[in-house]
Amino acid sequence: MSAIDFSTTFGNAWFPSPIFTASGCASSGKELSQFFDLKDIGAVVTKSIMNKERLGRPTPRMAETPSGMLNSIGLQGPGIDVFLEKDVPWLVAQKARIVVSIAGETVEEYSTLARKLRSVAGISAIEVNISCPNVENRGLVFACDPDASRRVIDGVRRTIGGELPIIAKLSPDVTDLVSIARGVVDAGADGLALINTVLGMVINLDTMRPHLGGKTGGLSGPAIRPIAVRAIYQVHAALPKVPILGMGGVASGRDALELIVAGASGVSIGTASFGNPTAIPQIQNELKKLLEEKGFTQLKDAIGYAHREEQSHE
Amino acid sequence: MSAIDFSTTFGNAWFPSPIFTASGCASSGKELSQFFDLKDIGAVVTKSIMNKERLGRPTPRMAETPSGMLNSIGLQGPGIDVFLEKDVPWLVAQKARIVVSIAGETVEEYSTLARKLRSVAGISAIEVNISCPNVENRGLVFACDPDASRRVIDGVRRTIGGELPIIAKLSPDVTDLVSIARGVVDAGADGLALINTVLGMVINLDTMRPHLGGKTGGLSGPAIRPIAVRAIYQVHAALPKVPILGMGGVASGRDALELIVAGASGVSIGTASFGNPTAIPQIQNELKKLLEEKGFTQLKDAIGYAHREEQSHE
Amino acid sequence: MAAINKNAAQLQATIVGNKLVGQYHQILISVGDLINVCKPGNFVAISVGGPSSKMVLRRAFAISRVSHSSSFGGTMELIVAPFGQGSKWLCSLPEGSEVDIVAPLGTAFGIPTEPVQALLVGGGYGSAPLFGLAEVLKSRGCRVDMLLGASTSSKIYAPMEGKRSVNSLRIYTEDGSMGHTGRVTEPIPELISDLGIGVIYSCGPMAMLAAISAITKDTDVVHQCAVEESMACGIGICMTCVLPLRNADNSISMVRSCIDGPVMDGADVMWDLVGKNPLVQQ
Amino acid sequence: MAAINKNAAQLQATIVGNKLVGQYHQILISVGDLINVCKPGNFVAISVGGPSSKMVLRRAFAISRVSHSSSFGGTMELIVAPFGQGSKWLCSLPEGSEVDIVAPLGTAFGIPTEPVQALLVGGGYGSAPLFGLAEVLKSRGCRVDMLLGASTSSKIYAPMEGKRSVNSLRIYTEDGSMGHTGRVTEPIPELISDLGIGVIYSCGPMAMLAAISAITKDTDVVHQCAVEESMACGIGICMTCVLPLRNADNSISMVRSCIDGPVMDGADVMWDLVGKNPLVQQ
Ligand SMILES: Cc1cc2nc3c(=O)[nH]c(=O)nc-3n(C[C@H](O)[C@H](O)[C@H](O)COP(=O)(O)OP(=O)(O)OC[C@H]3O[C@@H](n4cnc5c(N)ncnc54)[C@H](O)[C@@H]3O)c2cc1C
Ligand SMILES: Cc1cc2nc3c(=O)[nH]c(=O)nc-3n(C[C@H](O)[C@H](O)[C@H](O)COP(=O)(O)OP(=O)(O)OC[C@H]3O[C@@H](n4cnc5c(N)ncnc54)[C@H](O)[C@@H]3O)c2cc1C
Ligand SMILES: Cc1cc2nc3c(=O)[nH]c(=O)nc-3n(C[C@H](O)[C@H](O)[C@H](O)COP(=O)(O)O)c2cc1C
Ligand SMILES: Cc1cc2nc3c(=O)[nH]c(=O)nc-3n(C[C@H](O)[C@H](O)[C@H](O)COP(=O)(O)O)c2cc1C
Ligand code: FES
Ligand code: FES
Repeated sequence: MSAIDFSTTFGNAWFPSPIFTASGCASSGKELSQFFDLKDIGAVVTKSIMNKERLGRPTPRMAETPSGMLNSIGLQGPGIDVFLEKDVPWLVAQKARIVVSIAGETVEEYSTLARKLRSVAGISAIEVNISCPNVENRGLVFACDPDASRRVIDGVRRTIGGELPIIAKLSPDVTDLVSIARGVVDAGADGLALINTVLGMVINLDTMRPHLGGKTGGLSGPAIRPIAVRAIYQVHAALPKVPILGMGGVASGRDALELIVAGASGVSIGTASFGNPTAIPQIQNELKKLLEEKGFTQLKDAIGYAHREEQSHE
Repeated sequence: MSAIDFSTTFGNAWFPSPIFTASGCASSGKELSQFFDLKDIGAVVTKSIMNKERLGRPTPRMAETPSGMLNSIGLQGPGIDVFLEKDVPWLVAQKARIVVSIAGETVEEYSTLARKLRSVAGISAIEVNISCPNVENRGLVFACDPDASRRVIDGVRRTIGGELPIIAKLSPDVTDLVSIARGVVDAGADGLALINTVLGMVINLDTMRPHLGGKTGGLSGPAIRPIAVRAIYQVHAALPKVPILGMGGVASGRDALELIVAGASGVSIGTASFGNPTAIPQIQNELKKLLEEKGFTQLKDAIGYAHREEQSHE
Repeated sequence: MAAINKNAAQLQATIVGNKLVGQYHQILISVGDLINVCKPGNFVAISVGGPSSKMVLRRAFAISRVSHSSSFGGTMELIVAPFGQGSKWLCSLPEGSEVDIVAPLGTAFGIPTEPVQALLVGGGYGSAPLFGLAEVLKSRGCRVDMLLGASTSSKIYAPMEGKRSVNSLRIYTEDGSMGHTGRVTEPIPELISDLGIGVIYSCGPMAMLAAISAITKDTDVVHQCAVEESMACGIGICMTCVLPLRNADNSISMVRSCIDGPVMDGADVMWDLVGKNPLVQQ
Repeated sequence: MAAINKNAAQLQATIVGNKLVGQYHQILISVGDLINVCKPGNFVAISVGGPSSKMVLRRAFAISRVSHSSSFGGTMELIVAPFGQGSKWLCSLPEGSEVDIVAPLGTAFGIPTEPVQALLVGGGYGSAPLFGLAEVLKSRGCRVDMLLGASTSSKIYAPMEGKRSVNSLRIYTEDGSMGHTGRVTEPIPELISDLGIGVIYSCGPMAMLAAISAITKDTDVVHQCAVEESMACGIGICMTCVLPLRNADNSISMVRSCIDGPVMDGADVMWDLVGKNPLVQQ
């Protein structure tokens, strides 16, 4: 295609492109593969998987909001065993890079999941979702508590050993994101995923009650992009060496570049795929063109550029 | 106009309508008075005023975002003395209800402001803005710290005495909004204003640097409405007796009603006035019509309705 | 579990007709050869609001029928109720406008291999896909009777041409402004025995589908219904559109109505669990 | 401090013309009697994107000129560069479209009470309001010379009719594709002395305005410039559009360019502080 070096890395994992799917917005890849070839994008980040099968939250599970949407899926999924048996081999056969997202209700569940993943071939990295807002008890959002999030990552790190990179996915719904980020990095995370959805609610004025079956849901889409850019910028400023998988409202190459210059080493595309099944390859092409137009010869030079400029100007 | 009782109260302050301006989105009312009569709306909440004159943050101070905008005004204003001399008498002459918003850099500055306001005639309530994100140091956002926010409100309460209702304006950018709300209510707040803007950033891809002069800014507009509804719902569930002045992305009577049934006793209109100078009277009319259509005879019955329904169903 | 409709494709298509029929818009879209893979029951997902839209999700519409015209080539017809901001935008488009569509999506009505007595039940715009289905059933030698219901006459969609492909058509409105007064489900038990109905095809509000399932329960009548759950993606990647289905072992699966549906076997759907927490009853 | 333009009104207005002129769209809006209160320098704020728009803010455009036509009544003309999503949307509107406008807003160019030698300097679409201004100045007996500049010829806006109202017109393009090669500010010092210029009226990019202020500094030439700061509200309620002005006592005020401007005295603006933290230098 072009001369630009579009590759990126998270820990020891290498990806030919910085554009990934977002967990929960691509299932396990099969459906999107009808619209483009999964091996042509950076990686497939699979829907967060738990140890056991889970039916998720009641419907309605979504509400459209201005330039965004709320979802309250509640981590529906078949459980790790079925997932490893059916989805991973299929993805491997597609020659896709695979990032497996895991979620647990307890620190132990995360470790159990890590143990089951340890020896699976074909996985590039693990995304540890400690920030799903669609759980019954907000106390279960580990990423809202510095201590709990550290313990989850610590458990996963010990179980998995040093090989597989761990990317900890954080919530923006906290007072001090940087300290949570610092905590999970100290506990062994190789990278950070920013941001999970923002807790929100819509009231249905016909029923005069919360619209979602789960009452609250997670806000995603372009509406939250400024929050994502801010979170990435803040965390990259504090921890410039830790790679960030950025996400939140990216719907064009321009948007992806915004997250990258704020400090993201890779960009996940979530809600945009719902509105446009070919969003991911389109964004990837637009980003590549934009980088070239701006004279970059490698993606790596653009990562965190907004910070570097600043240093030279002030 | 109509038979519905549209009035609302915050502490001992009575307002003929629940629709207010939002602080910082109506200056001191003069400009909007060219488009409608200020006495016809619930109240004018004035731009947060500090003790001394303040020039604010460098330009650019705004960036449009999907269904929203970022601002980084940084509390530009003439200082309380000029404000009391020029703006308050003018508003009193208009027969407008006045809610004065105050902001300080220290706990003491808030008390000083309260002291200057104590004996001013014509003021219905004080909104204490402890949540402006446009300050140099996030440590200065009192509402991010339960202890600091309590101390500010405590100081204002002691200074002002028991007469003037105090509405504490909180930030959604916290891990545990309910505990902050509880703290300021314990310290003497009669009501709560929810929500101030959400911290965000936009990168300008021409300069490859943060677009705003102040780098970060506050996100407002319909994009954040689901966050506002959630915040109001959560806090009303925990503190059902504390009146809430709701705000965040309201642009229609339908939106205002959403905040009201979530638990707001009044609704401030901010960003919508920028896009439409007659937004406030329009929203007020739409809300009144909607309430009538739904068979309400008084606004008060609609406040927090989404919670009441819930109790009867579960 | 099903996979996404293997014929699904994304294309920029031109609206070649937009006509008001009662309270609905009959919208004709030129889609070329795609008509050859569209089956009764499939739906189309359309981007709404144009380039500066605040609406981030597509809207799903049943494909009412497809045909080939000499001037426009293959066309697909939709029956759209101008309900909220997305459907109103679509209904406001003048002929010649371009829309971004993904189609065909979802499962199709199963066509019996041998002639049977079929009853088609449509609620509101739910009748849209039934006329195309009726044609196919007729061509397979089935007897086709149709019941259409709505709250009021302007919400009954029953085009002239469509009526030709059914043996009988009875209309019910709740306000009595057209046809019989009452609910469309009322005559079903009697019709089943009178006509010896083997299969009911239904499309309409969820409550109507549930009511029909209750009627066909413990009978031999097959009930194929096209459900309508809120969908964020329409292609199986978001898990918002799920419905609780009873598995053979009595356990529950939450299946995606966009790829395992919209056409489902009404007997499998656990109607009383829709919108409830499935865990609670497990 | 100024107050909002007392003539400002909000109305639904119809676009009655939309013509491509070079890289710009010349947009004609029917506004009725409102033309009687629009002055050269005033601007209009327009809602963009339609009912399902994700753009929450109006866009400001200089009123290029107003006139009365027999078919449309009072009309206002804008010169719009299709730049980002809002202006592109406006430029895409067909004649007959309705737009929500607020006008007239802001300050106007001051008209000298006695005839003076006036130099009008426009950059890009900044020339738009200058032709209307030229007419007024001519009618007051002023000599009017005009300089227009842009990066390239298609960005020069200089309509035929407009040229009639100026005594001389010189064009500068940076790429030399039209008129002289170079910046429009280069000939100004010489023109000031050659023509005995008493007042410069300018409209264009901030850098151009700043350069002219630097030229007129320490001279008797008055510099009235129309600034262009990002505006969220356009009516004085948001404080986003401020510029640092030097007060008589040398202190700084951050004044709203939407109501204390867009036309300001170039000598008051502290150009080197624009976009800086005003506190730092206080
Ligand atoms: C499989 C399927 C087939 C459909 N077929 C038709 C059809 O033939 N004709 C027709 O007029 N409509 C049909 N609908 C409903 C249609 O997709 C839109 O949801 C409806 O037009 C309302 O969208 P809106 O933008 O006008 O309303 P909005 O209020 O803006 O919708 C907001 C969100 O809620 C969802 N929503 C609102 N109402 C419904 C509903 N009844 N069902 C599902 N989601 C809803 C929308 O999809 C959207 O995401 C179908 C829906 C599905 C899932
Ligand atoms: C007083 C005034 C007069 C103006 N007169 C004209 C005119 O006669 N012709 C014309 O083509 N444009 C004019 N502009 C610029 C115009 O308002 C729009 O900003 C410009 O068209 C870009 O908007 P957009 O929606 O296309 O771009 P977007 O990128 O979508 O704009 C995003 C936001 O940035 C702001 N913005 C972007 N560029 C500018 C700019 N150059 N100046 C101020 N704000 C900007 C927009 O207003 C908007 O809020 C004027 C601006 C002001 C303040
Ligand atoms: C329907 C839906 C389901 C999601 N499920 C998950 C999930 O299982 N695990 C996870 O880490 N994030 C999940 N997310 C969050 C996304 O991965 C992403 O962080 C967020 O949506 C912001 O990106 P976007 O604006 O591009 O969608 C989900 C988001 C949506 C909209
Ligand atoms: C330009 C601007 C200035 C603001 N200034 C203040 C302020 O001075 N004090 C304050 O408490 N809130 C301020 N706010 C926040 C608003 O009062 C309101 O809480 C927020 O914008 C959400 O409401 P909205 O979406 O209706 O604008 C400001 C908001 C904007 C957009
Ligand atoms: S609508 Fe997304 S999975 Fe069905
Ligand atoms: S644009 Fe809002 S004050 Fe000038």
